[in-house]
Amino acid sequence: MAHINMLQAINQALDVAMQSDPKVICFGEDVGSFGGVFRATSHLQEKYGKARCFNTPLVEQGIVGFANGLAAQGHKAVAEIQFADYIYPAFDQIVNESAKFRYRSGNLFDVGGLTIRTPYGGGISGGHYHSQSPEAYFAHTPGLKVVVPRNPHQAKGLLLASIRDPNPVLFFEPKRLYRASSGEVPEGNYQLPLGEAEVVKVGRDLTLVAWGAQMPIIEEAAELAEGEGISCEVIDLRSILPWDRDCVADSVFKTGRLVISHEAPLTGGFAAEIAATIQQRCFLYLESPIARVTGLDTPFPLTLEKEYLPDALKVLEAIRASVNF
Amino acid sequence: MAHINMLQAINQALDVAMQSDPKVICFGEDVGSFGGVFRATSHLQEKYGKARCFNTPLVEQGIVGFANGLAAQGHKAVAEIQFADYIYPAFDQIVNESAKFRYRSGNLFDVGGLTIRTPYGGGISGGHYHSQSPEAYFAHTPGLKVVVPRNPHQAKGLLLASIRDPNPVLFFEPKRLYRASSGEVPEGNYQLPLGEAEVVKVGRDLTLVAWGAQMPIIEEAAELAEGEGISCEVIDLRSILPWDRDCVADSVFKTGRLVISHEAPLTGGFAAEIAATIQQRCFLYLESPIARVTGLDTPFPLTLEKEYLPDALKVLEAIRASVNF
Amino acid sequence: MALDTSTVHAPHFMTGDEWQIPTFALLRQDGTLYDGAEAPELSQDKALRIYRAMRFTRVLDERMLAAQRQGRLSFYLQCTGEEASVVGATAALQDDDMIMAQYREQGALAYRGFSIDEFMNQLFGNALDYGKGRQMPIHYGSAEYHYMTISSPLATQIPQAVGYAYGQKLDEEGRCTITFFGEGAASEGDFHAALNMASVHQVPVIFLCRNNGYAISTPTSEQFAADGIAPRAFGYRMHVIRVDGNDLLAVYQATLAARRIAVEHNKPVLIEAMTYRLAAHSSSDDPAGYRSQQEEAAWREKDPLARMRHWLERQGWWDEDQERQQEEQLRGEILAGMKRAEREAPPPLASLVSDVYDQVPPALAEQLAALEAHVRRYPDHYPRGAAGLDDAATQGGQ
Amino acid sequence: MALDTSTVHAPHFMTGDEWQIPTFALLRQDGTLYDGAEAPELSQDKALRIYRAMRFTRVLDERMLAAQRQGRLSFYLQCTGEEASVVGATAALQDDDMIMAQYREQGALAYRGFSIDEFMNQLFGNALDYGKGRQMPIHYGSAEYHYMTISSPLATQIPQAVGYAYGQKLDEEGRCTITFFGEGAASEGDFHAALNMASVHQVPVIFLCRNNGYAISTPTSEQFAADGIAPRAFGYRMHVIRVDGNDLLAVYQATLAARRIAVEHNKPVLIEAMTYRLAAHSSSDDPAGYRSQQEEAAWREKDPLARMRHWLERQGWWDEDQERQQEEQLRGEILAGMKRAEREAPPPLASLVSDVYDQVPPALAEQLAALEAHVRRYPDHYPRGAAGLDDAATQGGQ
Ligand SMILES: Cc1ncc(C[n+]2csc(CCOP(=O)(O)OP(=O)(O)O)c2C)c(N)n1
Ligand SMILES: Cc1ncc(C[n+]2csc(CCOP(=O)(O)OP(=O)(O)O)c2C)c(N)n1
Ligand SMILES: [Mg+2]
Ligand SMILES: [Mg+2]
Repeated sequence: MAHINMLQAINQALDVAMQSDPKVICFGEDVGSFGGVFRATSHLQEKYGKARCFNTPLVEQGIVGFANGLAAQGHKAVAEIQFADYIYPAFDQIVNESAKFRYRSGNLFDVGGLTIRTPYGGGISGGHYHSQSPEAYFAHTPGLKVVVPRNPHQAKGLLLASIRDPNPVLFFEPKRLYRASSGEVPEGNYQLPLGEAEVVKVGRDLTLVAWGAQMPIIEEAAELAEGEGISCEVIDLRSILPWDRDCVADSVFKTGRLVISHEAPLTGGFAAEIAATIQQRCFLYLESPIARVTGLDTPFPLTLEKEYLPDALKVLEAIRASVNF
Repeated sequence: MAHINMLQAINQALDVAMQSDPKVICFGEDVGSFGGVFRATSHLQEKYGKARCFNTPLVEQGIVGFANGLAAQGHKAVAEIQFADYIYPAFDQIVNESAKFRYRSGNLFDVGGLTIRTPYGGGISGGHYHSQSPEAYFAHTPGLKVVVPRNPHQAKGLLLASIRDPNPVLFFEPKRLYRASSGEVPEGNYQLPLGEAEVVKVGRDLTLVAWGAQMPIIEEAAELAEGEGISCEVIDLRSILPWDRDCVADSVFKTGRLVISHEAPLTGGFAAEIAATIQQRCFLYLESPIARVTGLDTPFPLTLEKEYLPDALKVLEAIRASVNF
Repeated sequence: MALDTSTVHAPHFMTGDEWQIPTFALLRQDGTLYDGAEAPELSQDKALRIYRAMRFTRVLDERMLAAQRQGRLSFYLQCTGEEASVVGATAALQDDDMIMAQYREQGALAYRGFSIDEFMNQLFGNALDYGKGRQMPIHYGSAEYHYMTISSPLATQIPQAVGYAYGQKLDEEGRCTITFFGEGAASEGDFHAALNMASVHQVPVIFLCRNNGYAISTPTSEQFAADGIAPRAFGYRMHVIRVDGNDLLAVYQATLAARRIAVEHNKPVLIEAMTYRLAAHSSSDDPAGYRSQQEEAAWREKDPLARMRHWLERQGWWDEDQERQQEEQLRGEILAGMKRAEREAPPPLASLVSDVYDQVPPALAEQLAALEAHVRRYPDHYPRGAAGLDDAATQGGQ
Repeated sequence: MALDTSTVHAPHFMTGDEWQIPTFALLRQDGTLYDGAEAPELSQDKALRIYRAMRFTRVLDERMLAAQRQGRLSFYLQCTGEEASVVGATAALQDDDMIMAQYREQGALAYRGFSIDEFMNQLFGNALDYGKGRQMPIHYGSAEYHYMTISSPLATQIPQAVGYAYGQKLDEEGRCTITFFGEGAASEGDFHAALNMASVHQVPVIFLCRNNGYAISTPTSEQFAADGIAPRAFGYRMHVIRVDGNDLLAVYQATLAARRIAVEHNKPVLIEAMTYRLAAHSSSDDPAGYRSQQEEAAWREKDPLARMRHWLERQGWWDEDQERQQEEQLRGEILAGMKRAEREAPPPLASLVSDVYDQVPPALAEQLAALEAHVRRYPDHYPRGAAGLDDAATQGGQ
């Protein structure tokens, strides 16, 4: 165990993956000798050579296209997209290709070896092109897995699982937490399960659901609520696709109330899917409407990003409103 | 008034738009002298010249990039994407550019003159690359308008409104209905409002919501239900973004039950947003869970597309289940 | 950084018009070689294997278009006119080199030995189709024959081929990848990405562009302003050759040489095969709306099959009789295969949800269960689905 | 269709290495012209306007980087080293030609007259920023100066410039568009789309690639294998010129000529300006990790400002004194402007929801109302938001 931050944990995961499997290849813009603009791939080229860790030209559609082919050939392609805001030029390669590769070939071919890592989210004065949370676009795409870690321990275990999972995985890294989040992380190799949520805090009165960078926010809100005598159950979804409906539903059966939070705009965000599913599964148990605390239906701003972001106070208000419904 | 099909209505709308405003320019793959693979742009090059209606090279990101620039310059750019399944290479130009153009410049510049037309939907033996319904991806993108017509009259009036609307509009054309749907359409110029749903049939017991190609399906289901003594209110959303929350909520206040249907996969489809919003607005009025009748969480199939599609029987089952909840 | 190249002091603009890219050709239409041309080494066996694949492709195209016209098939798309480009290139490869094609390259599969039943099962989307009836006709794929399953979105396979070839390079087994695409698809951003990455990362990939004059209705004059696709290679410092795509010997020889450059030097190569789409774009298209019969007729004079046959005849390897027999035999086999495929059951209902992931996730399994229950309730309404229920056999089908 | 070009009968591969693209240069570092070079016509006034814009850009960069280091600014990005490429090209245009830049082209705005306050309001994202504090520093835009608001996603502006120029062509007012981009951005699919469409649709657009050696840490050797960006023009049969990007006179003259080709013949032109990013990529970057001090030093010797100043001095239009005075003046004005901008209020809370559409849709107005209520409840928690409430003035601010 060592106390490290999330970037170090990600770097360790890549190191372990490359060490344990010569088929693992890491690439993307500036990920080579420089180690990536956030330094997540530091020293990997040094250790494993230029053939296994390298810079690509500046073309996201090419990076993912190349990664699809490399994965289809039998390698484990770990591609970095420098910011999630820049993943859209690769949207076709991801949504029409990665997601449908196995299905369309009747399992003759697959790109299960593909993992796309990308930093997402706001709170770093990044304006609308260094702050986006595009997970919902991909969550509407059967064939993909979508994973978001909340801290270093999760990041390492989930990234290792993503790289080794026999399906294409989008791994969204909460960049606000890259250095801000640190904790004890086991050395060496371990994995955490994909598709399983985690109950981070057991509670009685209301269920709080989020993922990634929004986890510290809802944990803080839960604490504030605790001070007002409201006991919140806090769930980290961890996987957006497939997502753990049973875990959330079981919690809501118990609490009867649900608040979901994400940074992405409200309309069509993934909280909509959770709300739609849970209102159906838990209809007779719900004591108040399911609430969503999210970004506004606008692009991501800059000067007023604090106002824009769904913070603990906004979540707290939603908790109160739900309890007092 | 003339009795025409949807393709003819769309062709008329483009003709009227080009006739009434010399700034309107139509282009895309094969839309020039050939008139488009579905013939929606027939005769436009003949009438308005090659400068105003032309073929582009085969590059969707270029088509929309070009259209963004042309619209920013002050023209009304009407771009065709040959199939909605092929809109993803243009995803970055649409989601990062068209949608944010006005906002990011503080209204110094805008691409309000942009309209993207594209045929969508299944039921034509198209397999997974000629059948997709990608509207939900765009509905999660503030700054865009998303419009879907259900018949020739709607298509002409909504397309004219879309071209003239001072915001970028995605206009999804239900290709299964291109020739299958016909009806009386006024000659000449008229518009239908964007952002407003239409109550197509008044009912008492349950609200049915859909758009575009799914409208005939839910209308048929409503009729079947009528035979069983269930009175359905049928709503055509027409605009997915912004969508008419008041119209749907008002209906559900009255009926207490809601079934939504679309062809796209369930998870993260736009029905999720409607369900999430309505369960909140109508919480105390709902007598049964909001139901979604949609495509499966898979790519679109071919041989078994009839089984895959959310048809009237499936909607009817959902109606029954809702009423008997 | 090019500042060390020569410096000039007057502003001169270049356009590349300065240099013509010639077309490599060996065979005249009558089957004789051009003066100074030398035929590549080609055994009689191999030549006849090639010719059989070309002829098979032609006959398949004719029969299946007819079947489409009769309503037996929802869709079809012909290779007609481009058989030399496709089969010639494939024959120059090792049989386990990877092929990542666009959709008009059934000749490549035919050459490698994909059987009539395999073709037919895909075309009819039945239970035996490797693709489980999920894709439109002509979206073939074969792991055995190293032929990546076709994907409709254009040009996506081009950067994928670069990644695939990069993997082959790492594996050091001397294999390469060829990717076929049309001159229209070469307008996509993925094309640029692929060529640039291939030359930067030095991968053994052959880019074979079938410049057949049209992208559906769009002529090359509205697709690009340059002299074809070949000059794009200069932008990536990539080896390039333009070849007469209706000349099987030239395509074969050019691809042989390209493969050597690719595999021995890990350098990508671009081949532009000048040819013509003799048929409509697909069974949904009618070219009468956008091109002249004269143009078509002129190209029919350059038919690659006739040209190859004339050469074979001059070699003394083929004659009128063999030709007639082969054609009849192929026609008969194809018709019989078609009937077999039509009689096959549709894929089982459960195939709707398999292969989305390696395992069916619980939520999707629930969706299938609900659908099965629904189909059981209304079996007459979903005859295919009912036939494909798990217990359909015991029910005696539907 | 190129079948009518010459035919050859042996398989010869080309790579383009056959042809070198020379670099057009006029000015030596000491301010003398190369032998045989002729300076473009340039009045003293215009030359000094150009030089002032270059100097302004340099001083702005220095001051704002310092401000960023002091924590007064969240981010900054310098043009340093590339002023001749940017200002030279801009000066060759009409002042109402459209500019669609990448992000490193503040020199173009400076040349056109964008004021210090206008720069500062954007950099500090205050209420006076045209962009309403929505984008990161350096994302300038100006309708008055025909400078499209910068967008971070790379290369998206390149096809947009083609569409913009197409509109200008239709308007027949003799205007054109220039789009600037880095050699890294030229790897994007949008670049290929843009160049091809421009040459097919014959639009008056100038593509100016600043080949400055790096895309963040990635050197050109890992960005492309070819001799720079220029040879890509051959793939589109487009006019192209390579120019010494640190040579103001050469860039100016090349762009003048390019503009003539674009506007008079509706033909696009590609200019590759060979230059060097003397500074870090941005304030977030440290180039020590990926390039040598020697390399930087060698390029500092080629400083475009010094070169231009030497020329001006030789013309007798400029001297040491003027230089010092101008620098001091600019520094003072910039510091004063920075202070003014820092004191401005943030944009009002309502600016969070305006301009998403031409009108605020009802659902979004509701979201704003809820946010306003929330900010009123916790004004201390949201000082900026509270300051920007409608009634903030009457409340006496926050
Ligand atoms: C991304 C994408 N855009 C559009 C289409 C529709 N489409 C199918 S084939 C075709 C023309 C392709 O022309 P070309 O690449 O020259 O190949 P050819 O048909 O001539 O063999 C088009 C536009 C598509 N399949 N994919
Ligand atoms: C689509 C996209 N991908 C990645 C980035 C991140 N990024 C910003 S600048 C940059 C390098 C650009 O290099 P170049 O085009 O050469 O311009 P220069 O910075 O050298 O002026 C990168 C990778 C981005 N902004 N947009
Ligand atoms: Mg073609
Ligand atoms: Mg650069």
